[in-house]
Amino acid sequence: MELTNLHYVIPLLMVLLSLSAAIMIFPMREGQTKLRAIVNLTIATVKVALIVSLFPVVLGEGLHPEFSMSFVPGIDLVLRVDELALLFSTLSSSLWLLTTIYAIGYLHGKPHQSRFFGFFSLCVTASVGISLSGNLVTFLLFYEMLTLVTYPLVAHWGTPAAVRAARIYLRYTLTGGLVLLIGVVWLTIYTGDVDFQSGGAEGVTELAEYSPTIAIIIFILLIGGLGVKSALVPLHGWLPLAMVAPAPVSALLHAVAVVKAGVFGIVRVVDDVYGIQVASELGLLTPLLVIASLTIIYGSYQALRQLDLKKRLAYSTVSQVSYVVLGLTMATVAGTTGGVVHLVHQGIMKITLFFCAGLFQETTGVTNIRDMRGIGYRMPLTSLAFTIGALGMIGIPPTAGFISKWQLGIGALDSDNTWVITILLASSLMNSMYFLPIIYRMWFFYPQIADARAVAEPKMMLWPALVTAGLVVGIGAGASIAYAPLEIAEQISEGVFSDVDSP
Amino acid sequence: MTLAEFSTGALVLTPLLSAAVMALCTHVLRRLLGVVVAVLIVGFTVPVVIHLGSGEVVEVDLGAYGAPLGIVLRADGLSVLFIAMTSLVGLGITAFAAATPEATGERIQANGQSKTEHAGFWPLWFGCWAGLNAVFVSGDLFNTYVGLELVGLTAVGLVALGGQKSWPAALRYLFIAVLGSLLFLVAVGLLVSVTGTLDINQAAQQLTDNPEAAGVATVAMVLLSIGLAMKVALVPMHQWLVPAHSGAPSAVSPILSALVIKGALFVFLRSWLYVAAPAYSPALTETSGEAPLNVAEALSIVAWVFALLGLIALIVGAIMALRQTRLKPLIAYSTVAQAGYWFLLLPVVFMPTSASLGDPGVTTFDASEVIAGALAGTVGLILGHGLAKSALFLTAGYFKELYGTEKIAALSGEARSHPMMVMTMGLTAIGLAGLPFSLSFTGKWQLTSASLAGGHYWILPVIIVATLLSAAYLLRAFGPLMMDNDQENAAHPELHRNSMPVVAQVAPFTLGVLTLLTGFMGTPIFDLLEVGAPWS
Amino acid sequence: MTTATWYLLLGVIVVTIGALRLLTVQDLVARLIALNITGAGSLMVLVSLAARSEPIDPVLSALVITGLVITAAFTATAAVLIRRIEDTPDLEDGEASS
Amino acid sequence: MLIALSLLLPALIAALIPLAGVARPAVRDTARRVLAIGAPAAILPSIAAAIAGPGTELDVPWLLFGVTFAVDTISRGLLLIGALLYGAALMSISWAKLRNTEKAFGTLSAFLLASYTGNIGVYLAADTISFYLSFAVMSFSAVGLIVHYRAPESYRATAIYLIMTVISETALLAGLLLTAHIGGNILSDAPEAVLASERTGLILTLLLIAFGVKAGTAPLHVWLPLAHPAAPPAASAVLSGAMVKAGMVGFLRFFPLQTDNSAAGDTAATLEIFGWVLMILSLLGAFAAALIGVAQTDGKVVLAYSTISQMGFIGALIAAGLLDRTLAEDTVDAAVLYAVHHGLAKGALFLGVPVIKHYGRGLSGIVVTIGMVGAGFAVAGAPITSGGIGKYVSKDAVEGLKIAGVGLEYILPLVATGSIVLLLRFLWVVLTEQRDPQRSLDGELLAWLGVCIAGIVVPWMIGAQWSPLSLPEWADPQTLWDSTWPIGLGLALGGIFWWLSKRGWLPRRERDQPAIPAGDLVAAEESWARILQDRGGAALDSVHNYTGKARGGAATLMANITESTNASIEKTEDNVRQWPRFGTGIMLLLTLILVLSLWIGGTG
Repeated sequence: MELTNLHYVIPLLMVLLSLSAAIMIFPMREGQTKLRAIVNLTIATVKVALIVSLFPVVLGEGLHPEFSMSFVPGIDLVLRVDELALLFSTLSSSLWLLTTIYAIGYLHGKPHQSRFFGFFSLCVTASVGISLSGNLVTFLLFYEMLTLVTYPLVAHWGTPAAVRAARIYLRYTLTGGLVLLIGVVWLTIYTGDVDFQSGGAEGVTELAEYSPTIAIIIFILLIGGLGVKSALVPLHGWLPLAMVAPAPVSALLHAVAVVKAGVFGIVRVVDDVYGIQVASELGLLTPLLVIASLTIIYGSYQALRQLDLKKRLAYSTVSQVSYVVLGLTMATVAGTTGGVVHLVHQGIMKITLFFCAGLFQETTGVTNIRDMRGIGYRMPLTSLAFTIGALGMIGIPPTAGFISKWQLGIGALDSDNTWVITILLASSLMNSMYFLPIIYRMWFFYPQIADARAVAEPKMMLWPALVTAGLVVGIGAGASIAYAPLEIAEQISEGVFSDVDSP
Repeated sequence: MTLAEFSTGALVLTPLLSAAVMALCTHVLRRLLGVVVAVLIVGFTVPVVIHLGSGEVVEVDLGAYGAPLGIVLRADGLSVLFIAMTSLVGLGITAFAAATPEATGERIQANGQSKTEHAGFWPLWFGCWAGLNAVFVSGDLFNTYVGLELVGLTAVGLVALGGQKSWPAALRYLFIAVLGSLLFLVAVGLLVSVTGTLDINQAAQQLTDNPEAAGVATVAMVLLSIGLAMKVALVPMHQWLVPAHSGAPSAVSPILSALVIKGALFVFLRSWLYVAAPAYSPALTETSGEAPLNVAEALSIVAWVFALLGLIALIVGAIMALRQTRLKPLIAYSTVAQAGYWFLLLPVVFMPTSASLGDPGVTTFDASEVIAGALAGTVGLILGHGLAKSALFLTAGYFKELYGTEKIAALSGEARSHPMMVMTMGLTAIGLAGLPFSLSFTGKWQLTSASLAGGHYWILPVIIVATLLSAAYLLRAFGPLMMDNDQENAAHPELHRNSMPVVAQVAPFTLGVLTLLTGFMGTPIFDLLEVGAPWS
Repeated sequence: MTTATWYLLLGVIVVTIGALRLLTVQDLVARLIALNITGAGSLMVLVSLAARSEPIDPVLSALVITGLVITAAFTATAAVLIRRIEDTPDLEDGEASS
Repeated sequence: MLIALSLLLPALIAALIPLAGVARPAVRDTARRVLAIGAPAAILPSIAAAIAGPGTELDVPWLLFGVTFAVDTISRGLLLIGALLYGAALMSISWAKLRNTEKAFGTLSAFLLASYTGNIGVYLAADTISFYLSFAVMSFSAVGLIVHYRAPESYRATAIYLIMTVISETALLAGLLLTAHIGGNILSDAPEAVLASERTGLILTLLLIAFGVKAGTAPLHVWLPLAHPAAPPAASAVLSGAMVKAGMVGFLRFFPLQTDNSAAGDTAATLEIFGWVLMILSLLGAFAAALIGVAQTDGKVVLAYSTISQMGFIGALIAAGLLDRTLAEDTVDAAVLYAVHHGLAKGALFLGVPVIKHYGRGLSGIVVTIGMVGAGFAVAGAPITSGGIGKYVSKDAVEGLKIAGVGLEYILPLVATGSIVLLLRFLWVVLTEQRDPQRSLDGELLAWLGVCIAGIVVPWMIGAQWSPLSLPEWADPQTLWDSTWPIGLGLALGGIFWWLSKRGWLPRRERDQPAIPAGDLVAAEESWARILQDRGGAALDSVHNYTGKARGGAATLMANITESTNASIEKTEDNVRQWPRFGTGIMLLLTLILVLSLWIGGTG
């Protein structure tokens, strides 16, 4: 199969489509709910179709459609669909479709919908851009764009708390973005375009030989910058605060957009800019591994202390997202596979949980874990979805979480850092400690309150949650089906290690 | 005479003539004429840009006397970029002013009532525009001086339109502007006395060929730099700017902040990069081996001093902006801060030396690319500032005209009633803070990478701190607008007037959008700057 | 030391004195006069520079003439403004108010 | 195909019961009723698969990392009794009258079916992934069984069970990862892999924790005596009859009992130490449970301790195999056979608890009493019963191994003594309990009868047909004596106890207050946990307080510094706004720059 012109245009089209949605939605009047929904859903669906159409091209044929234009002399903006981009953009576009449906239900009858969906679409644009970026500069641009367009979403309710959280969010992420910018600029001086290539970008190896110090400083700058969004401890402070955002925004923030963008960036830097070999020769992976481990444990510990459901979920994200970094830094094929596949799995599981948290809050007003007794009787389907998501987080088969955890465990054993496995186990133990009591309370206690009748679960919000919950099981159980995330992740990590003797 | 040459001349003469005509017109006619002429100027810009795009400088010898005696208009890459920015911003401001005549100034009538529409605005504004274009296309230092004076005097007039309260500010501005001009004039005289020519390119060539001129040239550069820095309001010479810019009428503030200071800045850059650098920057003279070392050192000291002042400006301006409670002073201080960026390139231009430059296998830059990159970056920042600042001032003006106030606290919750204006503010905030995809970001990128490639690592913390501070004060202005107060409890400002025309929203919004769209223009800007540059 | 150089020196001194006065005096009219002195001094510098070459540099002479015109223009503008400011009682040197 | 059906059918029904909730109420109730009543049919494919025997396989390459299930000698018998027990349990509950506490009609059936799927999955799993999957499904479904009555004691039991399960699952995951990492992904390779690993000891310990929790190995048994009385009798029957056997299957699958290579050096030493640890824990469990059990006042708790005791017996068999690997082949078979027998007999006893209550009078009462006594003797291992077979083959298998100079074959029969004492206690407790009015023939009675009959037939069949072990010749007096004396001893002990208590020479106790609380160690552990929680919580709180204060202090300090810097800059600004100062500043600057540049330019 040859790449047709269409294939070259698809990356650009993906970005422009989301942008066009924003441009169409912003001028709409508040009342044009239907029109807005149609525009949103049509474009989201078209995008999913577009990206899925690339599956055979990229995975089957190993071709990478790309679009490029000049940014400044010597530096191009490149959009390219490689395996990792495909994986991530599929995740983001499909979860986005679901979140849009959810958000339409969630915002029903609430103000500022045009603004919300406009920025929502911009957020998609940035996210798609991030996933398709073919080099570091392009990535950086979209990454910063994401920072900015998320601000109005976090501040959406306009309460003092929301505006404050949004301000702190900006403070953190802008600083991180600047640090990243500096790293990127610096690296670019030495190597020109830092093109993403499995196993390391051109020129970086030379730089590492020419001046290891500079290479290390740049790496620290890059990871330090990305670490803010990916909420590596101690840069995670904004994340628990940002949960004041509307539920669909939290869902996105945690599952595919901001946090994921950071982690995705770390994957890109470690795998496709420095390359695992160079990074590990520079002695950079072990410190990162330690930080990731600390983050995992600290996040879990903080999650245990929270009684507010969304806060608990937020800290859980802090912990879970670092699994990805953990997987990468173990520098083994299985570990990288586990990390990359967790990128997808965590997204689906966490979005399920946040969907459910939003459902609980919207329909019964429950936000505190203590009030969740017997909620399974009142909102059985939501509770079911929540349970599946939570079991996934703990890593119980056949959910997707198990697949990640198993891969990571094998990766840890393959590497020289077997102690990591205790981190994984401790984390899954802590995960059980903060999720199982919720599930237990949900199903095995009778509701406390007098009016314990079943409540109507809004369909527009319920279905996305059920679909993602189904995906949690589906992707986990069907992990070995062709084109399942696990397979793609394996392909990616084999690419990363193709010119490295696997340790 | 080709179309491009004709247009180059027309860029100066059209606004000048129209200013004269406007002085004789009625109100309505003035506005109409203003819009027509603004569109015309934009129209004249196009052929010049296209001609430059082909890689050739436009040169018009008025009266065919030839340099050094005749008036030579020369539009090279640097000129045309400033012209283009001025045309776009000018059109936006004209549209805004035409739609909201109240924004043009305040005049006390015979009966003691103040009338909020000023006849003086239109001729002054177009006179100013003519002066700016004259500065940009002038091929010699004399016309530059004349242009600067024209800009300065009209700008003083524009500030004074703001009514009683702005007169002291206007006067102060006048003193500074004239003093700056005088310093510039003396510097020009010194240069002419050693080079024997007013023509910029010839002067540069003379300085290169004539090492004895170096001492005088240095003094000239110092005088000229200080004089122009006063007009640009570089810290600590910025005291005139804030009252002038914030006190001016709504339609005038954007002119002052986005355009007027750019005139002086243009001359500053022209003198340093097109006159001094070819003769004295070690990076450019290395090959000819005739670099008068002591002059280079002296100039690099001056360069460092100005960069340091720029750095102080970035911090002081930002902190002062943070402490404002009204939008317009905040924006004015933001200009003070942003001006700092434009001086950071001087040390890079005069000392682009580092270990990495000697290692072509690792880095991708050489010395002239460093200079080109630094200039391109700075120009990107300047143009981005022009677009964003005009849009921001127009937005502030919009609120001021609508509510009679631009107190930040009073505007809380505006995101609900004026989403488009708040969106514009957001866009300009991105543009001013220099975040993707704005032109300022592209500029910052190039400036930073050129500096780093030149071994100037100090630029890293400067850029980080400056960006964060600017984001902080912009957010301070922007954040409250996102508040969603309850409809009943809202301390919503009383309307000063019932409504504003749509154009008054569209004009700033368009400029705001342009701030972002131009972010993708990095390469064309760089390529244009190479046209007629001494190092290319 | 030629005559021209003496004049040059004198011009520099006049500029310096004028500028010093201009920048430090509070009274507006005095300031305007100082500005005029500075202007005159700088024109003197230019004339003396022109006089150093033989024949007299026409370019510099042209500069001086233009400078004179401009000086007249700004003096007029400033005078109008000062007049207005001083006519308005509460604006009497409202410099400190921003 | 058969295996797929065995696993999918119960899973499907288990899923359909809750899913019926989306239908209209009328449809929903009917659907649930039909599904629950039809549920016992879900076991049929398994029985077919067990009969079809080894060679029946299911390979699902797309599931998880690719999973395989297969029937082999270990799983065959267990599969059969598992199916029978679950079938009986499902039958006995689905026909039972709805009590108030069982409003959620079908819930118990659904959990039983889910648990069944996991349970036979554990038996049938042929690779680590499917094993882990099944184990997890089984363990977590069982929560629904234990918590069923929603009474305070069921919450407590469930909490303890959940904690133990999570510990078990975590240890299992670690153990399996370590095993799979070194090539033990297929279960038949697992023992070799464990042996070949550098971390044999660690793996074995982890697996012991993982499976020991399920198999009730001391001291991990604490959940059993709490869970059994809390759960409905049918659930207890499967917990005790089938689920604890899953732990045993784990031992058999992973411990290096039948490996081609023998261990050498350090590994051999590790293996020996581990063998002894397991042996000691098992025997401890076997005897201590009998002692503690006798002191209990609730029949089902007594039965739970009996299960612990019996599992100790099986543990000892396995430990014997580890210690002397020439015996391993026989001990494995013996363990399986013993498990088969114990599962059915114990199931019959548990299912019999409500049966006695409901049918314990009149004609049916006689049948019931005979059945219960028979099952009791079977558990104890009286001659001719299934238990007799189990005991016999076990004793046969361990012949030759000595503990402290005493042959294991002499120690093990004493477990039977303990059992008989326990069972006497059990019978006494249940037979003296209040009995409800008689009910007509229904599923509860039928299910119990079925299990009783199966208990007689199936071990014989399995022993004769599927097991390579030689069965006892009851005509041989030596054999008869061997299996009779422990029973007699037990009966005698029981008699003495009865006599003593009749004379009032034993301390009398309130009925509800056993001398040793059910769950023995757990009470102590709970109080330790509480202390730890209180102390630790206080310590952590103070840490958080401190860091919070430090953070707040630092923030305030930073804010103050920023504020004062900014204020001073603002002040300077205000200052130089005065024209003269402003002008002076500019003059100074101009002079500075001029002088500086001229000086350097001049001297340079």
